[in-house]
Amino acid sequence: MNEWLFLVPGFPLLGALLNAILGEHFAPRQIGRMAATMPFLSTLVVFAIWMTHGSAPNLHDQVWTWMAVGHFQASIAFHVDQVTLVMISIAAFVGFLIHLFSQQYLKGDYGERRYYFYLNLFVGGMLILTMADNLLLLYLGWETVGLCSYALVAHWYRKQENAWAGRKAFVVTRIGDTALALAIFILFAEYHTLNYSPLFAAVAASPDHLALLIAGILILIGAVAKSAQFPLHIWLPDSMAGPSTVSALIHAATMVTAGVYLCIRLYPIFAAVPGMLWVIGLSGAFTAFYAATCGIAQVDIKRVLAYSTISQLGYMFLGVGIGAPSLGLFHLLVHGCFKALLFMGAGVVIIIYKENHDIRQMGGLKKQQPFLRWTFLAGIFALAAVPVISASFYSKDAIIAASFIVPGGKLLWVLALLGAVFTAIYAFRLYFLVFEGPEKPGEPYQMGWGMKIPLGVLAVASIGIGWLQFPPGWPGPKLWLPWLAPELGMPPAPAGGVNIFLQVAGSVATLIGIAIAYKAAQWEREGRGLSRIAFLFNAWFFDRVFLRIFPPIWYALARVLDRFLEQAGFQLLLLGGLKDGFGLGSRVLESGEDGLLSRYASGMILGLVVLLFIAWGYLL
Amino acid sequence: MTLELTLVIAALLFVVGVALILLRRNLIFLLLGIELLFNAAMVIALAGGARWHSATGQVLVVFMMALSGAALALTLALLLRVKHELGGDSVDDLRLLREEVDE
Amino acid sequence: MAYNPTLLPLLIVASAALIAFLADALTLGRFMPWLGGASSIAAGASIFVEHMALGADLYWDLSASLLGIYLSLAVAAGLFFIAFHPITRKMTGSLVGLLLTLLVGSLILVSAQSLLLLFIGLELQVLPFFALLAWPGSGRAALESAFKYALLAGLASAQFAIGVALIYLGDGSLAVIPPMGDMTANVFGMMGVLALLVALSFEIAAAPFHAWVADIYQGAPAPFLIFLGGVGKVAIMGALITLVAATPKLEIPVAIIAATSIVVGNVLAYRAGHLRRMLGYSAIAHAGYFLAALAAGPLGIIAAAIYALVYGLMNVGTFMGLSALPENSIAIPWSALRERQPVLAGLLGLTLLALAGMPPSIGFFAKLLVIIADVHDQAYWLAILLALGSAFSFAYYLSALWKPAVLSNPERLLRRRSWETFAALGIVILLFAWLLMPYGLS
Amino acid sequence: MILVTVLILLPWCAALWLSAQKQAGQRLAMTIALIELLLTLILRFAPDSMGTLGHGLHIPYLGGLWTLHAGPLGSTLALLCALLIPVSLAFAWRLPEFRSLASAVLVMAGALFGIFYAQNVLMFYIFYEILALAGAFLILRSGHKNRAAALQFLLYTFVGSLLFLVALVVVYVLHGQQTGVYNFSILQLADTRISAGLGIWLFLGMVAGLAVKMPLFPLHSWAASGYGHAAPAGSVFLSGAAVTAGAYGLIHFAIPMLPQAALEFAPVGIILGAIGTLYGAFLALNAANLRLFAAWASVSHMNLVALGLFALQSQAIHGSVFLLIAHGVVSAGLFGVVSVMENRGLTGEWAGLGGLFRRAPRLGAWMLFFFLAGMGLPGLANFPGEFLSLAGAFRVLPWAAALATLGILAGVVYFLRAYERIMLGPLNHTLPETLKDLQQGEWLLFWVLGLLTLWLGLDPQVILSHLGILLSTHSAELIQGGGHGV
Repeated sequence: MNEWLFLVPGFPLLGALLNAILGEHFAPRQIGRMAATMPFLSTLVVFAIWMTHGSAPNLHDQVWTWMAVGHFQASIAFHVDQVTLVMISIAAFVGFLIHLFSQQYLKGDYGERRYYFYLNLFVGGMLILTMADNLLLLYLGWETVGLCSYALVAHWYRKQENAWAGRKAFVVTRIGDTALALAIFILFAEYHTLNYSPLFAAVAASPDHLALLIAGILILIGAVAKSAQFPLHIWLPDSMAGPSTVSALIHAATMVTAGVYLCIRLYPIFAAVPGMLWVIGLSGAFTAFYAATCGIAQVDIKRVLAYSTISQLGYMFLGVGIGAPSLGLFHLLVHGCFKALLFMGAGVVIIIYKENHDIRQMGGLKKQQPFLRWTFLAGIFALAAVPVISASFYSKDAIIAASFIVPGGKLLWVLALLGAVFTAIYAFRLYFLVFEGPEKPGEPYQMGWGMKIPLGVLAVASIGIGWLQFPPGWPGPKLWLPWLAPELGMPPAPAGGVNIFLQVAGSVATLIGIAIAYKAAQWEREGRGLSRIAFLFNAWFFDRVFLRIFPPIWYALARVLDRFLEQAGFQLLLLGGLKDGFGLGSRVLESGEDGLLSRYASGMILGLVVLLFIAWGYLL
Repeated sequence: MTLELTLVIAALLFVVGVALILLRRNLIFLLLGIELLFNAAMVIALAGGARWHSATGQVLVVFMMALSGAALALTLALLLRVKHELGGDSVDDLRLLREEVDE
Repeated sequence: MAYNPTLLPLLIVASAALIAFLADALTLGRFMPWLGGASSIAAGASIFVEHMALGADLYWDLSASLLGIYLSLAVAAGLFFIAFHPITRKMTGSLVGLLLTLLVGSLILVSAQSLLLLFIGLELQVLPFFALLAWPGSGRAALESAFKYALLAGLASAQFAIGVALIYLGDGSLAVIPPMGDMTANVFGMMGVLALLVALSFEIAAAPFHAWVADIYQGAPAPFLIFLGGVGKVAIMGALITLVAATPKLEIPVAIIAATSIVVGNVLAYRAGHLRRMLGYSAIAHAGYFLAALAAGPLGIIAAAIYALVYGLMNVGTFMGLSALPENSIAIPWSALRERQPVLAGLLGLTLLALAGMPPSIGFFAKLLVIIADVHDQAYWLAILLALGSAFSFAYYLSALWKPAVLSNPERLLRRRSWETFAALGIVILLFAWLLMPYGLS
Repeated sequence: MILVTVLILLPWCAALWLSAQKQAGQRLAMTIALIELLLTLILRFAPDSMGTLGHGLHIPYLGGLWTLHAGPLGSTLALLCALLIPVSLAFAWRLPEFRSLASAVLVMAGALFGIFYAQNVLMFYIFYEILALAGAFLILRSGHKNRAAALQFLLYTFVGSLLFLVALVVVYVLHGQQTGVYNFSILQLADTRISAGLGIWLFLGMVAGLAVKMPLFPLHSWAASGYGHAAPAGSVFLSGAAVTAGAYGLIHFAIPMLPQAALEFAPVGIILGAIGTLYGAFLALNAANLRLFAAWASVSHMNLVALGLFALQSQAIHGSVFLLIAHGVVSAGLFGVVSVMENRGLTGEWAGLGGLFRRAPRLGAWMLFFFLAGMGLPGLANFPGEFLSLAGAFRVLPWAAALATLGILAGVVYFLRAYERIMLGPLNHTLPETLKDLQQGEWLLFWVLGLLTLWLGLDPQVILSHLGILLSTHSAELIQGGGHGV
């Protein structure tokens, strides 16, 4: 099985290449179908891996040496273990569903071929990122997905703000990439290798705390930028300008989770530095709380989901931070399913309401679109972590519970719990506003089977997938943690009375949130809802502050450097000065050339006298 | 004693010659200045001859006379043409070749 | 002075000069350039034959014979070249005679070992130009340049005379290398040598004494500038070589003059609008490079000799090119020149590049030799100054190449079939003569 | 031996023949270019072509002036230059001044091949100066035909290279005095014992001469006016191939001659390279038009090459050479895009551009491709070079390399801002109606450059493994001692 690993990223990349070369000679529909088959084939290969090596995957495929100079050696090599298997399953399967969904969603749109090219390239990049066995190949995947997110967000490029949103996404994520690159350099300088296993062995053998601390912080910055965590989250709400299928794939299931994957993959590096994990946990918890508060005041359907993604990712970081990466991974899996579902649902809702994103002008859609309503409701249940019947009750509440008993985890638990309440509020507020209440009929829209299958599958998943791992003390299958234990170790599990108290607290928080949401939806319909709180609506004004500080400084620096250093400094002073200096010199000397004979003679005599003087002074 | 005296005379001749060249505006006087310089050289040569009691000093003087005469003759011929064609014999008439500083 | 083999070249050329002067009376003027050319080639051959011969007062050592052969060949080439030039239609006999006396003077200057001979050589070499520069048929500017040159040359020879007299006063002998010690042993000798240095520096237009050169280059007719720049100046450089070889103490003043010349020459040439004036100013800079070589001890002497030779060649090439242009041309009309005289245009372009020191040409190798000599003598600052000067010289040489001047009527450009051969020969020399250079070194 | 001589002299004769003709000799120039490419391929991959190919023109005191030596680095860079000749000629195909541009490019090509195969430092210097003169001629004769820019380019290079000459002569004289052998061949000059103080001055002279060509930070202002005023097709060759001469000179001649001084200069070189990278990035952001934008982007990349080169660390120097080659291809792409746009009548001023993607999607796609390559996207040509240079330099001077790593971020900012101003957003009304997309010829050309960029990005070993030991054994031991490690 080892040598077939390259097929997993290979198929989507092949699709992209074919699209690039032959794209112009085929109709967009044929391109769309060809593009959709590629992730399907990858999913088949992944399924085959599950079947053959499901229990303890440890596959390795060395394709070719990428760079080898002196003792440093980085190669294009893929490695699949439990964590990677989960990630590639999500990327491939959800990727395929999105491809299927976009067949109808984007039919007849301008630049359809370009869309499928970048979608295929994205899936390929994501698979490379997750299957890479060294940091350099991870960085390749990292940047490819960044590029695809830029291109897909700016898909409808004819409007300036879409192009600007795409650029903003790429620039902000690139800040993280620079930090990640610096971390790679530090690790390279310290340990001379970038392959995971030798790197972790070397780190364990001789942990140089200062270097690892700086590297850890830089990796965290990289992850924070990619996964849109506070404070580098400002690009995610704006990148809703792209098609909803893009948001479903990139800003829900795959790319934004790359940051979490990075932290899980480089867990030994974080573990080697005392206190580093707690920092990750804090950043996760605070982001969860912060994004949830912003979510409740949004009016654009996709922005609500964008802030919800930021918040849910916060929980995953919290999971990794409290020493429970397997729980974080579990929530990543669950979140991938229901968030993709919600974004696709939102996409259909937007089409129904003729590109109008404002949820206050929507209502009562349940009669017109029953199928959409039930699948969307399943997603909302999972998002709000409704006790027992939703998947994220098993994953998110487990993380919240585990955070309580970790040393110094009380603060994290409080933030996480508040976040859970707010999550429930914005989830059900969204549902009530869009589907319940007085009916505002939109365009009749018939979803083909290409759309219904993904929604159906993901709805089932967002309900059922949680049963993989029942909370401690409950009867029922506990497969997830033991399966991941050999690689990520067992997470801290609360026991006895504390356990029950935490589970009840989690459920009660969700129920309170749902009640508040019902009232919030009514206020919103009467016009005095939560959206009028400007502080929350503008996400604590972070975006505006960031945009007013950094870009202007950057452009001003460019202008200053250009005008003062280059034009004034080099051109004027240095070259101009030289030129004028020579000009002046020659003008002075020219005055001695005005044709007057006696002045020439005086030049000679003066020369003789000066020479005699020098000779007299020097020689005698 | 006589050596220093002759040198003083030569120096005087030299200074007068230089003064003539630098200060006078008429070309004739420039030529006169050069002639004086030559004379200074001849005086020094004679002093040398006297000092070393050898005739080469005089030989040197004779050569200098011949050559300076030849040079001056030609310059005077040119001076004639300059007076005829450039219309004047003062230094200011020779301003045709100059650096156009104003451009 | 009984007959002595070292005098042979002088005799050949002097006799040819006398014949040439008489020829005008016998209306045989048209053949005189060929006779003159043949005689100077014969003189060159004779120098080559008695290579390293020590005469009573003439000593054909390595640099002297090297320069002597070059001078005679250059005069021969000059004569053959101007044979076709319209300016030589009147009194060709006496013109050739004058040029041959110029050659005699130069040969004496190069090989003389006695001060008196140097003085005579200097006069013989300077006087013909009084007449040549204002040759009948050239304009008023030529006359003015001739007079200026005459007067200032007179002043220089006066100083030279004072120098000779002082040295004689100092050590009683007229020999360049006196029997006991060197000329600068006593105060008079020192002052005399300095006066000599000043006079000769004036002749090659070194810095403090450079004022005259631009006017003369601007006014004088181009064919005769071939001889002034290519032959006269090189002879004076030969004299300077013998002078500095004999008195090592001169190296500091020479270095000072060299540095000032390089700076003054480049600065002046930078803004010179008129092409000929720019060439004049750049001659100052080249005098500076030559003196920089001279100031670098024994190896410097050889480098200086080679630099003088190369500089002469480049000058001959440049002014051959310019003599095809109408007299008052401010810049080179490249397009017209390229149609009517393609090979000559090539030569002119190449010589400008060689003067600037573009690598494949001998100009570069000559400068390289000078730098090697300076570095060998630990005079790093001079080497760096020379490097910067020649780097900067590209600015004005190439602007002469790039500034296209439009010629009103191309007919005024002189067209001569035979000049093509001269130009081709010149290009070959400029590009490949450096192959022979190191053998000159050994 | 004959092969290399033909390789050097053929373009010069062709240039001479071209300038003599009246009509523009496109076909002739292209055939010569392709022959050159073929010759370099043979020389690069022929089995026995490595090592000293032959001696010639032996001159007593100056050593053999035509001794040719095909080292791995030299022949690889020659291959790059040979590739760029047909590319730049193809881009200049329909320019009115094709003839003078082609002859300038051919002369430069001959000089470059001379540089890469020279074994005698004086021969290297002579070809280096001819290259500079031909470059100035190219700037003068193409594009805006701006004399000031050509003169500035010329003076920068000549003042620098003459300082290099003086330093070279000092080493030559010291070597002669120590061993009695007066010769300019690099093998002899490599092990002259030079005192540290003098060594530093000499190395500064050499750096002044060579680093001017690859515009190291303080000596860079010729690049903006030079590339800005030359025709973009000319700048393809000027910024792609001509800059390799400086870097090659440093690696092959300057560092082996003065290893100790190179070691002491390393931190200064890294700092200058880092500043230059950021400086170029910022100025590209503020560029007034497309040409200046591409020029400053090229300056920024070349300073990164300088950073890697001066770090004297095995990964860094391999990385810098690879980035040099990658930069050749990518800047050919960048300037190619600029020249294609100018062929279509666009002035390159920002006001006249915007929303071009709707009219010319192919051009838009390729422009994005080369902008991404310029940004150092992994998987494209620049990334391996940038990574190795920065990683290696990081081990020598961490904070300076970190400063240069900001260049990755700065790269995105200015490239994407330019891309958005040109391609995205609403269609600019001033765009000419007849704006056609890429035609067959240009489309093929971009495909060639694109595939090469992709191949170099994904499989850099094809060059990295053949570069051989860049730090000559002699200087490597010395530098080993300097704690840079392999």
